This record gives sequence, C-alpha cells and structure tokens, in this order.
Amino acid sequence: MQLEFDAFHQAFREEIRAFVRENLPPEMARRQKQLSFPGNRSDILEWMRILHRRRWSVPNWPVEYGGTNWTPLQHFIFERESQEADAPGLFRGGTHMVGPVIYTFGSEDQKSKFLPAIREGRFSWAQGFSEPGAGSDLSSLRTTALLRGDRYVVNGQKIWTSGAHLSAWGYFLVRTDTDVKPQNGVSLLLIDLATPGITIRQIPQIDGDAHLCEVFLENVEVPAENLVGKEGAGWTYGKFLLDNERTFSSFIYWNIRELRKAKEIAQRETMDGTPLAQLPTFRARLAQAEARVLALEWSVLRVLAQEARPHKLSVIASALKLRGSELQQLITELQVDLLGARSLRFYAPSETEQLQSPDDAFWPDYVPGKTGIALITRAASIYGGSRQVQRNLIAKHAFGL
Amino acid sequence: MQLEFDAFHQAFREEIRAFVRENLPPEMARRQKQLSFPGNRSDILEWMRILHRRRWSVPNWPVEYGGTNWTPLQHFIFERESQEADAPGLFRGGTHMVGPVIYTFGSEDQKSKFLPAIREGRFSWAQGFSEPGAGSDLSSLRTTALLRGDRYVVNGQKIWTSGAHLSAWGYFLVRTDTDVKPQNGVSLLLIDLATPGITIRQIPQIDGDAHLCEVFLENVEVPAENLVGKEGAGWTYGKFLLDNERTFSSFIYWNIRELRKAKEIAQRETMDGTPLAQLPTFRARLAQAEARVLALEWSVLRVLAQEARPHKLSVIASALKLRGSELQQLITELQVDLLGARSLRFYAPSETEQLQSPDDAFWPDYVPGKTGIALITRAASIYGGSRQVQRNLIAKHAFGL
Amino acid sequence: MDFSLSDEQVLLRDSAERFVREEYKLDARRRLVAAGDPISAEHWRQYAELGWLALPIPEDVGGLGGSFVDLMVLMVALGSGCVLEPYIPNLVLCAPILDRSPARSLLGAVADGSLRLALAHDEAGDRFNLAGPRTTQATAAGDGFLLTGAKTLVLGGPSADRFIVSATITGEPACSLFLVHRDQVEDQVEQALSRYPLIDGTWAADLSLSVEVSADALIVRSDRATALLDEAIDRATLAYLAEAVGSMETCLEICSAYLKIRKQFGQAIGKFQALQHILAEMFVEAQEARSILYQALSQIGADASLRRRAVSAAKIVIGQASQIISRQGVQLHGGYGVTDEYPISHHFKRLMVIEKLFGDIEHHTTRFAGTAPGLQAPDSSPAA
Amino acid sequence: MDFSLSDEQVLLRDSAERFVREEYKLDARRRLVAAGDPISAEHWRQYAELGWLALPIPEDVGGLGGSFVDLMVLMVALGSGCVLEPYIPNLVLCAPILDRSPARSLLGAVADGSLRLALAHDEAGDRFNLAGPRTTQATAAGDGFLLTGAKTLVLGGPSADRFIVSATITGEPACSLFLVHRDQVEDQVEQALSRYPLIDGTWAADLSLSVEVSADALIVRSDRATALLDEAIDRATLAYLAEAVGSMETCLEICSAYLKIRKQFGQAIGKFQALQHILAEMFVEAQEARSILYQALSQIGADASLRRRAVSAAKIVIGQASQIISRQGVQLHGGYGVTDEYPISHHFKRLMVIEKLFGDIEHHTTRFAGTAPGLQAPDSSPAA
Repeated sequence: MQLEFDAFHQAFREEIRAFVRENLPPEMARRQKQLSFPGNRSDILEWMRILHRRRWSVPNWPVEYGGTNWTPLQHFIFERESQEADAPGLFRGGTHMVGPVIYTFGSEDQKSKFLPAIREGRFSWAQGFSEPGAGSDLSSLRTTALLRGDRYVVNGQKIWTSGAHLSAWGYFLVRTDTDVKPQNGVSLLLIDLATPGITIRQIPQIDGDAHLCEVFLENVEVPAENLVGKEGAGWTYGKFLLDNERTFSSFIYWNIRELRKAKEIAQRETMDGTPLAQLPTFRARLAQAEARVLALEWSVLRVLAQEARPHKLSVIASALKLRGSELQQLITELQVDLLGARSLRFYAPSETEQLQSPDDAFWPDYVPGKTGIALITRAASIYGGSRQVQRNLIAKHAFGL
Repeated sequence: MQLEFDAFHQAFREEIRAFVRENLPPEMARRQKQLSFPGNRSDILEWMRILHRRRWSVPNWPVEYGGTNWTPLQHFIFERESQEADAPGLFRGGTHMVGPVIYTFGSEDQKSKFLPAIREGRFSWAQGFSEPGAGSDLSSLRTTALLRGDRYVVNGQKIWTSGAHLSAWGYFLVRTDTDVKPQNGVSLLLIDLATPGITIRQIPQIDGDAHLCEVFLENVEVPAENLVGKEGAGWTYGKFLLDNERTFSSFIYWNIRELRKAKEIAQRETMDGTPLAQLPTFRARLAQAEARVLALEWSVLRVLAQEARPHKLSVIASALKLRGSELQQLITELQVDLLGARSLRFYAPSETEQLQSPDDAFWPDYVPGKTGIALITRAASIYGGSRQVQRNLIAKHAFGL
Repeated sequence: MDFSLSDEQVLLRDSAERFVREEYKLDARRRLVAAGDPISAEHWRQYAELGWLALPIPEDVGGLGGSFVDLMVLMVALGSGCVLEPYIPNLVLCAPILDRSPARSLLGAVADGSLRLALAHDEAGDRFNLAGPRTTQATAAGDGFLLTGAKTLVLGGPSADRFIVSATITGEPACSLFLVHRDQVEDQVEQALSRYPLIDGTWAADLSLSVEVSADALIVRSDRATALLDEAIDRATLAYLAEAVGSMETCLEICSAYLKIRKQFGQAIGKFQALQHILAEMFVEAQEARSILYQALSQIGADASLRRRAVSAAKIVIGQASQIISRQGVQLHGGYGVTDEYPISHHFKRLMVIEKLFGDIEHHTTRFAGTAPGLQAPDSSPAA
Repeated sequence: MDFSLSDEQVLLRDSAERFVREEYKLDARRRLVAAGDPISAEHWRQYAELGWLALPIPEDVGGLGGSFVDLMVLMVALGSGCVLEPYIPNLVLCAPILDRSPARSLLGAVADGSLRLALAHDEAGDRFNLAGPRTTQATAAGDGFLLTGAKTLVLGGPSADRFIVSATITGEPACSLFLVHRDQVEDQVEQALSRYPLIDGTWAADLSLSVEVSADALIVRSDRATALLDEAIDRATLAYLAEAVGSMETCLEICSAYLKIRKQFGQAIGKFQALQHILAEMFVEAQEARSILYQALSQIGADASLRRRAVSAAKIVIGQASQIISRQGVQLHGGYGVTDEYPISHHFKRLMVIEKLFGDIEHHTTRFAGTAPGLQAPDSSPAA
C-alpha cells in the first residue's frame, strides 16, 4: 500500500496551483463562487480558451487529439485544485461526453470538424437522451430518425436537455430502426441546433432558473454524415459516453468546495455575537459533513488508483453517485440553515451573478445564490439515474438480488 | 373542539395517582424501573391482585365481567399514570388479548373457567400465532388440529411465543381444515401448556435473556370444548384480538417513561463536571425526542377521542406502530449514548433486577438494564407486523397503491 | 376531548377550500407569482367579503370575534393552495397588537380590507432572537419621536399601509412599538422601502427609517411591548404551522395521484415498493404534524411559558415533517419535481419558508429544551 | 497511490480468514462466550504460533516488526469473525508503550504469548476524556510508590499478567505510567480485580488499587506519558475500526445470503424492493467505511494533530456506518435477528462495542471539529 501522493504528483499539484493562481481572472472566480454551478457560459468558454493555451482544455483526451496523457491522480488533482480556486470548470458535454465518442467512434470528417471546436471552447453541446415518459428508462426512446437519401429526418421530443438554448450543437439518441428490439435500433446523431424544425422550450425550474429544456424535433433534416459510427450502435455509444467517468457523479470536488463555503458562512453569521461555527450543534453538523466528504474523497481515490475490488466498477459508480448526491443535498441544506431566514429571499439567476457587497448588513455577498442551489440540488438524486435506480443496480449487480 | 381534559377526567387522574401512590410497593416500582419491560412475573401477578381489589385489574372489560366502563380517555389516564409511577403493568395476554375473545366469542364454560383467573392475576397466557417460515405471513400457518372424538390432536410448531415457559395456558391459531383456502380453516384453541406432547424451548436472545420461545406440539390432545367459538373462524378471532387496541402499539406510555429515564441519566452523567443534560448536542437530542413523543401522545388522543378521519383505523394503527417503534429505538439508543462506554457492560437479566447502589462510582443504579433493553428493542420494528409490513399496509389502505 | 369541527367551522373550511379550488389552481398561482405584484387586490377583496379579514378581530370593532381554532381551520385549508396573500402578517401578527393599543379602532378598517399592516421588527444580526434589544432608536423630537434604524424581512411590507415599528426609546431597557404611515416612511428617505419576493412568491421588504412621528404614534410602551410581540409571534408561528399541515396533507394527495398516473418500465410507478414505502413514511409524518398542531392549539391561550413550549414543540415536529414530505415529494416526481410546472415544487418552497420563519428547528429545539422538565440545571433528586 | 496488498499481507489475511473459518463458526463462538472464560488459552497459543502476537513487535525484541498496514490487514480479517481474544488491548494498546519504556525487553514474552498485558487507565467520570488528570495517586513509599485509586473498563484485564497503570505522582501535573504485577494487585486488597463480560462476550475488569510498587515499576514519567497514551489509544482505536470494517463487510454477506434463502409470501424476501434498497444503502455505508479507514491509515504515523483528526474522522464515519449496517442487518433478519442463534446479533454487539470504546461519535465529532480548517475561532479573512 502507498497511501500518499508521491513526489511527482505533489509537484504536479504545485504546478496546477500556480497556473490557476496566475491565470484565473478574479472576477470570473468571484462569479463562479457565487453561482456554485457553472452558470455563466462566457466564463466557461473563456476559461477553456485560457486552458487551451496551456494544452489543458481537454486533459482527458489522448495526446494526439490535444490531450495530456495524465495519470488518473493528475486528473484528480487538476479538478480538485481548479474547483478549490473557484474556476468555472469545463464544458463537459463536449470535453467528457461527446468528444471521446467522436475521437473513438467518429469519422475523420467529424474529428476534424468538431474536436478543435471543443478543444478551443468555441461552443457548448447539449445532450438529447431523455424523453418525456422515459425518465430512468432509456430503452423506451421514441424519437425517430429515418434515412431519406443522404439525410435523416428526425421527429420526436427530448427533455431535460440542459443548456440547449445556449448550445450550438447537440448529440441525440434516436431510433433509426423501429423493427428490432428496443435497445437495438438506436443511433447517435450530431445535430446542429439551428436546423429548421427544432424548437427549444426552457422549462421553468424550482430555483427560478430555466436551463433545463425541452427540444421538439419536427421533420428536422440531418445530413447522414452526422451519424456517429454505425447505425443501431447508439446504445453502445451512449453507454460508453455515460460510463466515461466513473467518479464524476460523486461530485467530490463540488462537495469539497461547497462545504468550504458553508464553513465560511458559519464564520460570518453570528448568534448573539458568536459565530455559528462556534456553536456546538452547527459545529457538529459541519464536522460530520466534513468527515463524510473525506470518506467520499478516499472512495474516489480508490477507484482512481484501481484498487482490486470484488464488485463491478458500475456498482462502485452507483455507490459514489448515491453518497455524492446525498452530500450535495446535505451541504446545501447546511448552507441554507446557516443563513437562517435570510435564505428565504428569492434571487433571480441574473441577480446572483451581480457583485454583492460583503458588508451589506442584511444581504452580504454570501447570501445570493445559496438557496437557489439548494433547491435545484434536489435534482441531484434524480438525474443521471435516480436514487432508487442506483439502489436497484447495487442490489442487482453487487448481490444478485 | 375541546382540547383539554374535562373536570371529570382531571379528577379521575388524581384518583389514579392517589391509588398508585398508596398501593404500589416501592420495591416493585424500583424493580420495574430497572427492567423497563415487565420482566418480573410475580410482580405483575401481585400488582394485578392489588388492582383486582379495586376492580381495576381488567379495566377494559365490560362491567358484567368485572371491568370498569371507563371512557377511552380514562384508560389513557390509567395507563399513563401507572407507567409514570413505574407500576409493572398488566398481563396483557390475558387482559387485552384472549380475555376479550373469550367473553365475546367463548362458551359459558370458558367464561367461568378463565375470566376469573385472568381478572385475579392467577397466571399468564402465551400467544401461539407465529410459526417458523411465516413471520409476517400468518396465512401460511401449518400447525394442525384434527378432531378425533372429543379431542383435537395438535401437531406443529410455534415461534416467538413470549413467556411460554412461564405461562400456564396459551391461545393458539391452528389449522382445523386443510381443504379450504388458507385464510379459512383456521381455528383458535385454548391449550393447557402442561399437556403432554408440548415442548417449550427458550430462544437465547441478543440481550442475554430468553423469554421468546419455540413451542413444539406433538400429538397434543386438547379437549374439544377448548375451541373458542366456531371452527374455521379463528382468523376472525385472531384479528379481533390483535385489533382490540389500536393505540397500544404506539407504546406511548412506555416511550414517555423511558424518555424520562433518559433525562434522569442526562442529569446524573457528566462530562468535565457538566451534566450531559446541559450539553447542547444531548439537549437537542432529548428535546427533539420529547417533541416527537408529545406528537405521538396527541396522535393517540386523536384516536381515543374518535376524531373523524378520512382513513381506516387500521391505517392509523400502522402509523402509530411505525412511529412508536421508531421512538422506542431512538429513546433507548439515547439512553445508551448517554451512558457512554458504561453501556457496554453485560448484565444478565437476573443481575439487572437486583438492587444497585445509586452511588456506585462506576456502575450506579441507572446503568444495569439499559443496554439490554436497547438491544431487544431492535425487535420493536419487527414483531407485530414489521416496519416494512406496516408501510405496505399504509400504501395499500391509505393510498390504494 | 373532542376534535370535531363545529358547523360554522365546517362552513369556514369549505369556503376556504372552494377559494383554493377556484383561485389557486397551479396555473393561476404561477400567473400571480409571475405578475410580480406584492398582493392581489382582487383576492384581498374576496378575503374581506368571505369574512376572513374580520374573523379574528373582536366584534366590538367590526370583527367576528373568531377563536384561534377558527383561524386554524382557515389556515389549514388555505395551506392546501399555498396562497400568496399576507393574511398572517396582517391578521395574526399585527391585528392583536393593535387590539391592545390605543389604535384599536383601526381594526374595523383592517376587517373590511381597507387598511393593511405589517410588523417591522427584524434587524440585522437577530438570527431568530426576536426578543433581543432593538438597534432602531426612538429619540425625542418635538412633541414626538424620531425613529432611525433599519428593518428587514418585513412580511407583507410591500403591500402595507401602516407599519408597526419596534424601536428603543432612549434610556429604556426594551423596545416600544410605533404605528407609522407608509407615506411617512417613504417621504423621508430615498428608497426607504426596498421590496423583494421570497422563494415562495410572497413579498417582504427592508425599511430604512429616518422618520419623525407624533407622540400618539407610540402605541405600546416598553413595559408591555416585548411580551405582546412574543405572543403575537408565537400565534403567527402557529398559524403558519397550520398552513404547513394543510400543505403537507395536500402533498400526500398530489404524490399519491402522481404515483398512479406516471408510468415507467411499463407500469405505474406506484407499483414499486420502494416508492410506496416513501409515501407511507410521508403519511406518518403528516399525521404527527397534525397531532402536534392540536397540542400547540391546546396551549395557545396558556401562560407564556406553556405557550412557548407548545409552539416550539410544534415547530420542531412540523419542521422535520415538512422537510421529509417536501423533499421526498419532489423525489417521487423525478425530474418534474424540480420544475415550476408541477405543484409539488410550490409546496416545497412554501414549506421551506414556514420552516424558517420566526425560528428554525434548531432555534426552537433550544427554546423547547429550556422549558423541558428534566433538562433544567441539576438538582439533588435521585435518578433512574 | 496504491491500495494493493503485498504478498506477505495476502498470506497474513488468508491465515486470519482461515482461523476465523475454523475457529469462529457461530456455534464455536457461542460456546466460547457461554464458557465464561475471559480468554481461550488455546486460541492465544494459536495467535502466537501464527505470528500475530509478534507481528507489531520490533524485531530486536523477538517480534516481526510489522507495519500498521499489516496490523490493519489482520484486524479486518479477524473482524469478520467477531473474535473474542484481547489482541488489541495487548498488542496495540500496551505493547507500544512498553516498547518505549525501560521494560521493553518484556516484549519478547508478549510476542511468544507467555505474557499478557492490560492498560488500567479509565476512571470514574472520564466520559472519553482520557487525557484528563488521573485521580489514582502515586505517593512515595519506601524506595518506590504506593498506588491508590480505582480503574474501570480495563480491557483484557481479567486475562492480564501485568497492568500498565496510570497514576499521578504527587505534585506532578500529568499522570505517569507504572507496570504492576497482577499478583501485587490481587494480594493487597480483597476482590481487587472485579471482572465482567461486555455485551460482545469480551472481558474487562475494574481494579481497586492499593499497591506498593518498587521504583522501577515507574516506566513512563509524566513528561511523556500523556502523549504516549494518546498515541496508543489512537492506534488502538484505529485497529478496532479496522475490525469494524471487516465485521460490516461480513454483515453484508450474511444479509445477502439470508435474503436469498428466507422465503415469505411465497418468494425469497430478497425479491422485495424495499429490502433490496436497504441492502444497497448498507453497501454504500460499508464502502465509505473502508475508504475512511484508508484515510486514517495514511495519517497514523503523522503529527499528533493530523493523526487525531484522521482517527476522529474515521470514528465518525465508521461509527455511523456501523449503526446503519448493524441495525438494518437485524431488521432484514426479522425475528431471527434478535436471537443469539444467528450471526448478525453477534456483529451487532461487537460493532456497538467498537462504536463506543475510546470515544463515541459525539466525542470524536467534537474532537474533529476542533481541528477542522474553517471551524477555528473567527479571523478577519473575507468569507464566501
């Protein structure tokens, strides 16, 4: 056993820290800190351009496509340090979802057309997988794409397509063959969201934001060359894409950062003049949250270091998702509880992003944004395989039940 | 709405208090306080005899059989005040289970033979319902009772028969007809536990006690006159008996009393010289437990006062059982946590009953008994319809799911 | 004991349930919130017509002299619709204070809907300690007072005509209460009233005070003000908790219906045992919530210490029930649960507001522990 | 980073798992507990033969000089059987103290199984504050000391040949440590050693001390004793936590097997989604428990403050996981769960003992908070 970062990785951590310190614009960090989730698109694209200059914008890609060849622990360090410094993160739809599918299964044309755009942070991608009536059940997809000459004609409806209204392109799972078993006959199409026949509706959310979208496709004509890989193999690509990062759903970096913010609030907010961080009940909640985050961090490290385990990696991923989403909710609830009645004021996303005074008697800078995040974080145990689905998967694959 | 006890019930409360104060032997109260559950049989029988002198030993029975004609709230007050004073309680197997079945459905011979014995606290009754392999599923009963002349010949096996080794008689659900649907063909038999062919095995328990028993019946001959009511109607009687007291499974009186003991421990145990009752974290746990017990008490009052409700009474009973058992566990865990490492010492039931010094530096009188109770209280969410079964029932009967 | 409603209470409940059905369908509520108006004048008029504004006001000043149980019946029913009107800030928080002041003749105007009130009491750094000293100062000025300070989270403030303002008269140990016209506030400082919505679509305001008021603006002097505020806040808290009970019971209905309609993997999701068990637990929580509400109701007219204890117990149990029911309610809805387009998210936010107003679970746990028998300073009686 | 075991560690684990299979089947464990013997001499001999007693002892005094990771590998495996032998009290709590004392030559006898030790440190009123002052006094007497006082919860005390006793030398600010023969203790006071089982079937003792000892009984003076004790207790705590991880992982296997075998309503109860979900949550807890164990292992050799922080984090996470897994494990077994005749109740009690020894969750939460960045006294740096 070797339970510490070796010298190589320690040096790498310093390198990342120095880079972020020198290159992350303070205003961008401030906005990101307030938003918690990467809400400001231009900040993300700008940050990707900054990273691209250092060749770090697609660190998970092979070197030949502009990636880095880092070890899993280097990726861990990169993510952790970036979020620790309130960097905006990457456009993962491109870098971690569709990008790897394109360089693994895509045509040369697709590679040359799309990979540089992703790498340079030129636009963001939307994911068209879920459909109404098929939340956790992707095998009942009903959006069809029928080949007519050199074009697919796409009809159907997608839902929960995050950021579709701000994205230039989307990757869609569509049914190209309706005569075979449901899990066959599905293909992956890249679709320009400006194509006629596409209507995007932003769904108003519990937090007042509206980045989740419905995408309606009505006789949308998509060039056949936008099919990724083979017809009917979409299911495989979809799983490849979702499986690409087993540890991401732990939200470990996010949880670490949000817990830090909670502690900062606990230092600023007082009761009868005593900071809440010094009150036994809040101290205990903060400390227990921290211990659990620490455990989750080591669960992630165990996966990254490829510990030999008796269970399939997918089972571990389910466990990480369960605990990670639970902690997201626990930590944001803690932030809100620390704010007390101040948490009740509604801030529209646009207000949240504005500079707030740290010294405002009623509404200092750490107030806006927190409650909205706590509200939307209820979805953490729903999307990407709900809490119930993850438990089903563990029961089945870890215990054969 | 009338949300307070009226003058009649307030006077009744004083009457009960005075009676218990004057009649409950202090040694008996001390033993009962230490044991938490009515563990000492001779105390219970003696207490029933004391109550019998006042005609209160079977308060729930009709006056003609020696009962009281009390209002539901009078019963509530009687139970609450008795337990508050650490009285041992009644032998409910007789007074609340088989007794009402006998006076409602039994023959005159059965009434004259058994009712006085129950009323005067002459012996206790055992319940032979559960069987191995049919924990929460009583419809799969396999113990048979076949009529041979004027006797039933009983063969089979019962389990979880609490106190069988100390009981004189038992009431058993047996299958008298194997040709009909499982829920039919079941009858209720009264069986003298001294009958040849009966073997009783005490099951060693998690708490070191062994009052749960297995009862093996091998060609046990039972006079046909011991059949209660009609053959094949046992299922009805069994349900009548279990339904008899909807609010009992809340363990409300027990929960109130055990919470009081927890607070007493919190006053006696210290950390760095401060009583644990003054430490914010323990205070919060105690206070929240108390608020929840208070809610449960009012849930019970709502049933007793027959509030009009949109749901069946059985659904409410399930909810009371769920919350009541949850609180039993929460409160005993709290007791154990307050004791800290002292809770780890094993006390055999016989040791628990012995007089302990309140001033022993290491093992004062409030230590013995607590951990054993906390251990066996894990069963509170299992017996009498497990937590899972109660939830099934609510989903079905309250929501039609 | 008797938990049944009188005939009048049944009528009251039915009228409120009808109002909710007719005026607070999901789309209507969403339109009201989107309109950005701090109050629907039309709704307030209906409240007056239906007699709700008169309900808790004494008969001799034009009210109906209803009991607190009547009020509870109304609030449970309104809670089922997550109504937006500032009923509690006006009728439960402010009216009783006015009732025990020289200005009680104004209550007739409150009852007929022509006058709206708001309590301006919270200040920076309070964190639920609403009995603490006020930094807002009342200094002698001419025949009257100059009030200076800043107030926050003034519920119903944006739609109020007058404010009851707490302020410390120089040299006095506790705060007094002043009745101040909205115009007076707004005339004297730029942007004296800063309004904002809360997450549930109701409205509050911050006040920046620098107002000269006449001597008769002082309606409750410091010797009585703190106890009066304490009682008013406890009663308002309990009224909100009654709303929460109505909201939670509605959540159960909403979720039950959704589980039957929504299909996945080829069957209604209500067939999944795991979801059934979640709903069953929510049922238990809702039952306990209503029970502790009754408990608190039984003590709302009792001595301050009993009242405080009872209200805190209710705040704890109902707060915890709210969290479980609203969080699991969203979970049962899947992705739709976090949209504004299903009613469960509206209840979620309303319940969260109620959970935190006038002290959260933490605060009331501390307050409750302070009154619990057996949690006082140690005595010498033998234990266990 | 690398979490794989060395070949030697794999052998060690396999030998311990074999021991558990052969010696700790449920019936065998029940017989051992029923026998009422504070130690199985036969098992202790096997521990010696298998090299486990020598494992953590330095090579120069007859040990194997194993690492703490080696020890962890052994403890996880032994935890799966809920073994009864006082391995940790001897080898993790006492041996390292002896190792840094003039008496370290005795370690050879510990390693070969001929000498057993126990730490007599706990006193009345400690409640986990094991670093507090000792009321047991060491007063000068002749060339040596007279030790007077009372000790409780001396783990492995009933089977110990010598005790390491903490006592305050008159006038010194902290306690010192004395090595005392069992005979000396027992000879001087009637019933000086009162033994009793714990709920998991292991044994402890109370000591009533009034013992004259020679000067060389003083093995660690007050300037070093507290830090040494603190370290020994942290290491023993972590060793117990490794056992807990082994126990919990075994609980998962036990429950999974039971759910497949036990039938109700005509099918294996493992078909019920509600029970599947309980087991899935137990799986998550067990995973997190092992992860936090590794975290603590990484810091066990670090500075005291880092070590304390890491051990407390593990105590919190593993304690909470223990509660969930043992309680739900019993629940999954229905009535059989609360009998002594199914292994789950044995794990339940063992996990409860480990959860409470050397500080419960509450205690370690406080200790952890005291070292957590961002929970210190307020500073002036800008927040959020």
